[in-house]
Amino acid sequence: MEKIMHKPMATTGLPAIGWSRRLLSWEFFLLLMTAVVFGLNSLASPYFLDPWNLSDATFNFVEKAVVALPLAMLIICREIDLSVASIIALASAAMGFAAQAGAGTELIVLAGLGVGLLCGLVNGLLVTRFEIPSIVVTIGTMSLFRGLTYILLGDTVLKDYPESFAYLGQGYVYWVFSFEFVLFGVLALLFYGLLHRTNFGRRTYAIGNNPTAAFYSGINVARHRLILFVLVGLVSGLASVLLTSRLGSTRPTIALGWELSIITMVVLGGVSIMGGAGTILGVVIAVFLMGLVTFGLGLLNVPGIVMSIIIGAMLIGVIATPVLLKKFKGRKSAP
Amino acid sequence: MKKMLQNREILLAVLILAMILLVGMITPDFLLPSNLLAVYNDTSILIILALGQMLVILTRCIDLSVAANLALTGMVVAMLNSAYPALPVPLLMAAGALLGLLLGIVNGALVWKLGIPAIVVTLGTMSIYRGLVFLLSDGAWVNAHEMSASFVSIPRATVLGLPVLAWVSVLVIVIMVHFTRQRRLGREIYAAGNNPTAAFYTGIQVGRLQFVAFSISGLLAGLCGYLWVSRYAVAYVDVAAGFELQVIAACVIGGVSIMGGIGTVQGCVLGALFLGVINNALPVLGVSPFWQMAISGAVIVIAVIANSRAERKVGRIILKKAALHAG
Amino acid sequence: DSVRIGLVVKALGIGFFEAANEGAQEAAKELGDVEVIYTGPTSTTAEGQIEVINSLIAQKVDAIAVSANDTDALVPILKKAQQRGIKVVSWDSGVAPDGRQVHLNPSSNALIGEMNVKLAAEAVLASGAEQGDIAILSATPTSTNQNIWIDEMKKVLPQYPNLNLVTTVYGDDLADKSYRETVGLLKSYPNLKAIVSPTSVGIVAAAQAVHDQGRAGEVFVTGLGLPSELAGHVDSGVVKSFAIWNPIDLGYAATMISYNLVKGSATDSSVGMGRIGTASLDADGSAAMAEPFIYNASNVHAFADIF
Amino acid sequence: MSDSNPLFSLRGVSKSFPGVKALDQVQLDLYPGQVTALIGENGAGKSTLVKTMTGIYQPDAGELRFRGEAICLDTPDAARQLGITAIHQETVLFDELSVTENIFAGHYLTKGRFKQLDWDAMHARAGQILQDIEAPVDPQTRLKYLSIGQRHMVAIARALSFDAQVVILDEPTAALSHHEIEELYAIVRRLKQAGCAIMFISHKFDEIFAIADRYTVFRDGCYVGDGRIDEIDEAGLVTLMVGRTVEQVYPKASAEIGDTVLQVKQLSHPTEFDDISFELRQGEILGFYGLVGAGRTELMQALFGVSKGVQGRVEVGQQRVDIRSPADAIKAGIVYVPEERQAQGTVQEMSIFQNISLPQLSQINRSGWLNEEAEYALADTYASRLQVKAPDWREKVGNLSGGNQQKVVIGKWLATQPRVIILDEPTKGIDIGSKAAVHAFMSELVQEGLAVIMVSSELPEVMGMADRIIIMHEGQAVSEVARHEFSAERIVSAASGG
Ligand SMILES: Nc1ncnc2c1ncn2[C@@H]1O[C@H](COP(=O)(O)OP(=O)(O)OP(=O)(O)O)[C@@H](O)[C@H]1O
Ligand SMILES: Nc1ncnc2c1ncn2[C@@H]1O[C@H](COP(=O)(O)OP(=O)(O)OP(=O)(O)O)[C@@H](O)[C@H]1O
Ligand SMILES: [Mg+2]
Ligand SMILES: [Mg+2]
Repeated sequence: MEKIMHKPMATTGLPAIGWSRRLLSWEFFLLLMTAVVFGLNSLASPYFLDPWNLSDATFNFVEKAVVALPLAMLIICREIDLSVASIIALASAAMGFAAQAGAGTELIVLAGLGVGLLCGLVNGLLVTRFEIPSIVVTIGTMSLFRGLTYILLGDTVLKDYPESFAYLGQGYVYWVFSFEFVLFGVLALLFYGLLHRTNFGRRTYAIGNNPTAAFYSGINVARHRLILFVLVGLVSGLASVLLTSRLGSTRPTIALGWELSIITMVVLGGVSIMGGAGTILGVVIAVFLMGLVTFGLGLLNVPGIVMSIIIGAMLIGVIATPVLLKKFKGRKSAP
Repeated sequence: MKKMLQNREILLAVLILAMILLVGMITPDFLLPSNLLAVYNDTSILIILALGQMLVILTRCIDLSVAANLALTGMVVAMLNSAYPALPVPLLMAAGALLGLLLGIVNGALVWKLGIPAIVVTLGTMSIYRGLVFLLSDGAWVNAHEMSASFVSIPRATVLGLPVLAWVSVLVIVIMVHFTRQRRLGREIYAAGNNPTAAFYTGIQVGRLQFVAFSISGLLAGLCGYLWVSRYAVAYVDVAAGFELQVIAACVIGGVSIMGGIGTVQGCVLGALFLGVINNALPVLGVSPFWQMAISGAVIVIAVIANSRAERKVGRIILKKAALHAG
Repeated sequence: DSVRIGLVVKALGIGFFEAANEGAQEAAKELGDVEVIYTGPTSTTAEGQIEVINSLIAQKVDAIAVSANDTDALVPILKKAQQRGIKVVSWDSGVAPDGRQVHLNPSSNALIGEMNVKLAAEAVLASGAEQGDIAILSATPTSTNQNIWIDEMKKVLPQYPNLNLVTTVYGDDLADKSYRETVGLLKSYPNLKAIVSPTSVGIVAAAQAVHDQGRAGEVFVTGLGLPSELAGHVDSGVVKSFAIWNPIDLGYAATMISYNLVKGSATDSSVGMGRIGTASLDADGSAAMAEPFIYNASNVHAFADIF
Repeated sequence: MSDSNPLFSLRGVSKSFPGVKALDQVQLDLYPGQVTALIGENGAGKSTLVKTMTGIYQPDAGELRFRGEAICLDTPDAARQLGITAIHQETVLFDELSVTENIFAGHYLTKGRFKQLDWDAMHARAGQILQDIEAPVDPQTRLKYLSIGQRHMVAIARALSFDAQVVILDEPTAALSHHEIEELYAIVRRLKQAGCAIMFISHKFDEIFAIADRYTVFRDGCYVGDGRIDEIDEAGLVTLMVGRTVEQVYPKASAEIGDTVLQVKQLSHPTEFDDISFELRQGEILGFYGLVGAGRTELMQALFGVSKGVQGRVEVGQQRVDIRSPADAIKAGIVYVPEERQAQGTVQEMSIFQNISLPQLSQINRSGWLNEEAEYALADTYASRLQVKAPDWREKVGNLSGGNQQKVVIGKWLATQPRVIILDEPTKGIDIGSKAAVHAFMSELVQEGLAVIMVSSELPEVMGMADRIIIMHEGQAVSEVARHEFSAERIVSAASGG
């Protein structure tokens, strides 16, 4: 027995927890890619290295990135939400009506957040009460929420937003730092804290790794998942606030098709779609990586659909690389 | 369970009939046999794709790339036809199916050989395939007058009262029934999805079957590429955009379990028909276009809740008296 | 230093806009010192267009000429572009006045509406009836252009007592949905004589559906479409006639207007459009290019090779 | 007898898992027409060997010979081609498929040129086999409607459906009643006569002496000896198995029996168990014995708040408690060390200290923010006390051996300071060192005033450790015996429904 127990353990300076060690190297890999893309971009376009241009570029992805944060937690917890973009639309409609009714900015924001939260609650209840796989539930609510938006809005445009509302999606806090971007930074820190520094985060990993064992350890798994769905809904509501303010108007097609690019960000960030693994840092880096790739290609006027080929290939390539490396290594070390 | 499952499918069939009758009460013409055939014909492509998707879901995977696959093969076939109008249509169909198969093989190989989760793989290939349509066509359309007469007319030619398009789907259904019941490979797909460990113990290679399922799904998507393009007599980048979700919804409504191992051809076909009838009835009923999406969303949610009841694990039954009840 | 103009379309891969690009390139060649950057999002969304416009702003182009997916949602970003000294023109599908300096309508909206009704009336006559039902197959319920034109059509309709507009349906610019909606129309309204589709995806799908339902000759499809996409359906007789303005001219004119704005050779009331002439601007900066042109069996093939 | 050549033999076979060397240079010979019993304590590596012999695991080293020729079993299919078939310890079958299909999965019968599946033939053949082994099961029912015992019969039928040369039975009798066991013996004899080589794994000596011709003994993953069964007796086997005398194995220490802590009244579940009442006192070890599938685990899970639809009354320290979830149970002072360690007991990807602190994160980190030092200190207290062997409490639980994982689970619960601890098969599949440690620890616990419920399918273990035994059969508590009345015959016969 002794000889088994005292096998040499790889105890590095890093916390000796297997998964975090693996993920740290993943993040390093992502960071490296981001640096390479940054370098290539600055070589390829003279317009790239301009603070204002970089700042403008962030508008293209921060709203999605904001949703990616709670969605990462949900996916770590072995669930998924495909309805986020539809929640954004429905929340935007609610804000539009609030604005039309003469509500002030605070109230409008509240309406958006409230509807987002409610949508998250609906998803969460359907998943936890009826024990239906979330991918199926949210395929349904994806149509349902956007459908409701169509019913509510029809072909009208809601655009009576007060002046002060515009700040949220268009204003700057300091120099080139937009309100949206700063908010994303703050949220990233908050979610980093929530996932990596609190009981709640620890439970999220525990459930994602082994829901049964987590349940047997006295964790209320259903409630935890419900809370995460609500959180995703709420933050989608927030993203809706930002997006609506940036566009200055609401239509039912708002944020159409965003769900897949948000999930792509999360997966690219090293969050395992099977649950249990992933970090906020990884997601944040992936967000910037994707943002830089699309902005860089945009400066070269590469059509968006070609970019999507590149993003798709990047997604598969990045996930496949560690697997391939392992295979290759395994082959080399074999006699 | 057998009884219950049949019940569920019968329930679905009854629901579809009720829906048809209801629509018929408002618009009697809807009940004409010719119209019902037309509705079936209109649903054919969805049925074919849903059957391919079912196999993939049975093995605990998902294929998000079917619609993009369809768009790409459709574009290739249409471009081939407009460049070489002399090529016989059956050859083009075969080419489409073959290309679709190839695209499915790419998905399957990534899942099997690299063990990347199917949802990640097909999320990626979905963008890639769709992007390739653009690169290939340079964004241009292939229009009706650029297609040869036979290319456009074959799927609509009526044989024994039914358009060829519908016949193709009937053929696919028959083959799939045979495949899932009478072929070793088909049965092994169920086994692999139901319990991968047990499957491995019995010498069934789960990864290989996932590969097979993806390949078949790809092949059928390729076949549909031609059918779609010729039916609507136009090919462009956005063909069937977002259709993958309808396909998955058809499976889910038809009782295919997203957890794998459960699902039947008849259920899947009924699920597709359910959506098909709704899609065809709403315009006829003059339901406000703004309501249509919410209605189909609500239908999916309700169907899924109903299925979750039927699918609930029975667990072991230790007590004799309880066993009698369940039996 | 050449003038760089970003030509932003609703989405890449639409024949109409490809043709507009041809016109823009023609203008660029004619002017000599112009570089046209032809770009657009993957699908017809405002968010996608904003992303594209963002990168044009970053490249410090001199002008942006955009056919908008959303009248209002583009306003903030286009305002920003203007603040950075970029001239903004909207064409085809407009942007609210705040977001642009000039809007170039392909034609006057009233004229387009009237034209569509006139075509429908011709179609009804062609079917051999004195009067009959007509229906509209539009794009999405939120398409700005289509909604304006449909409104204009409804204004003109009372002058045509023999036309009875039964309904408006939406095919979302998806071939399959438009097809299904058309089939629905044919089923629900047996007396239908004409379907008017003021959108190029819809008109093609509707024509195909009418043909497949064996109703060619009874029901005619008309509206706005491209000769290249409709030539086949004119041949098959489902489409008698349809209209469209010349997209090449439209792209050409938009480029010319952008150039003139950059060069400062435009006034508040008029701006030059090169070979097409001079556009006169109304109070909020809108201009109309030309009357829509009608295509039928006699001329469709000649144009099918062009756009 | 051993003059004939072995049909299947292994030499120097080793197999390691992360943290465990399950097989270390073992050897084994199976002869045609003979039954070889493979004997060893829990965790000795028997099932691992079975999986190595059937192509499920690939050995790290060593040689497999079939009819004298070296073979490589790289897939389960390769083993089947040679006629090597096994009934595994855990019945790995397909819930959603029919009995027939469970029997024929992987080697379907086909007909015609196009190899269409021949369901009629398969149903008929399945019915035939099931009838032969006197298992009254309709071949067309879905497996999920069968009881554990019936499932085992299906697994046996599956093994018999092959043209088998080598048949391996890994604890096939654990879930079977007396009658069914007799049937099994008859089958084994028939196979013997047909010239098959049979390997039989069991913990029950009466069975081994009744049916085996030869024996092979493993201890801790090592081969320790083999020979003819008629040349050894039970004591000799036990000595080989455990390497010491029997008396030392169960360190039962007497503890003061105090007040009643847990009272269960008429607990019932719609399908799993019925009308169970018992009480448990401080300092007492209450054993639950029964065949596999008797419903003990279900009962314990009900007490722990896992199952739904349970009726009845539970009192902890005279107070009625309403247990609807594990969280309620933990609050009431009842904790449960599950049978399925990997699936239910531990979060394998997390560290030791994170596993130990998991049930009481909110108590340790009251603010909601993690305080890893406090968690680590808590884990240190219990993991040290239980002598978990790991370089650091930051080690991933998945990297530990089974026994140490079990200690982590126990430590996790002790840290919550419970009143009642339920141990479900606490020594299943763990090495002998850990096993003794767990037993010693149980004694310590009761001496400290805890009340212990121990579910076990090992008769010596329950008899060695328990103060009282409740015997379950088909979801009912059929008998209760106090320590001074313990008799193996009585307990076994009650468990088999006699
Ligand atoms: N898949 C696995 N991963 C890690 N360790 C394993 C695995 N399978 C078995 N082990 C370990 O290998 C050792 C031998 O296990 P095995 O199941 O072969 O024992 P056994 O002799 O069959 O015991 P039992 O009598 O309880 O069935 C044990 O320590 C067990 O925990
Ligand atoms: N649905 C199932 N299908 C097959 N086996 C199962 C199922 N559920 C549980 N088992 C297995 O059946 C065995 C016994 O079931 P149960 O817990 O009801 O009886 P028990 O009396 O506790 O038996 P034991 O504790 O000896 O396993 C367990 O090993 C468990 O893993
Ligand atoms: Mg074993
Ligand atoms: Mg048990």
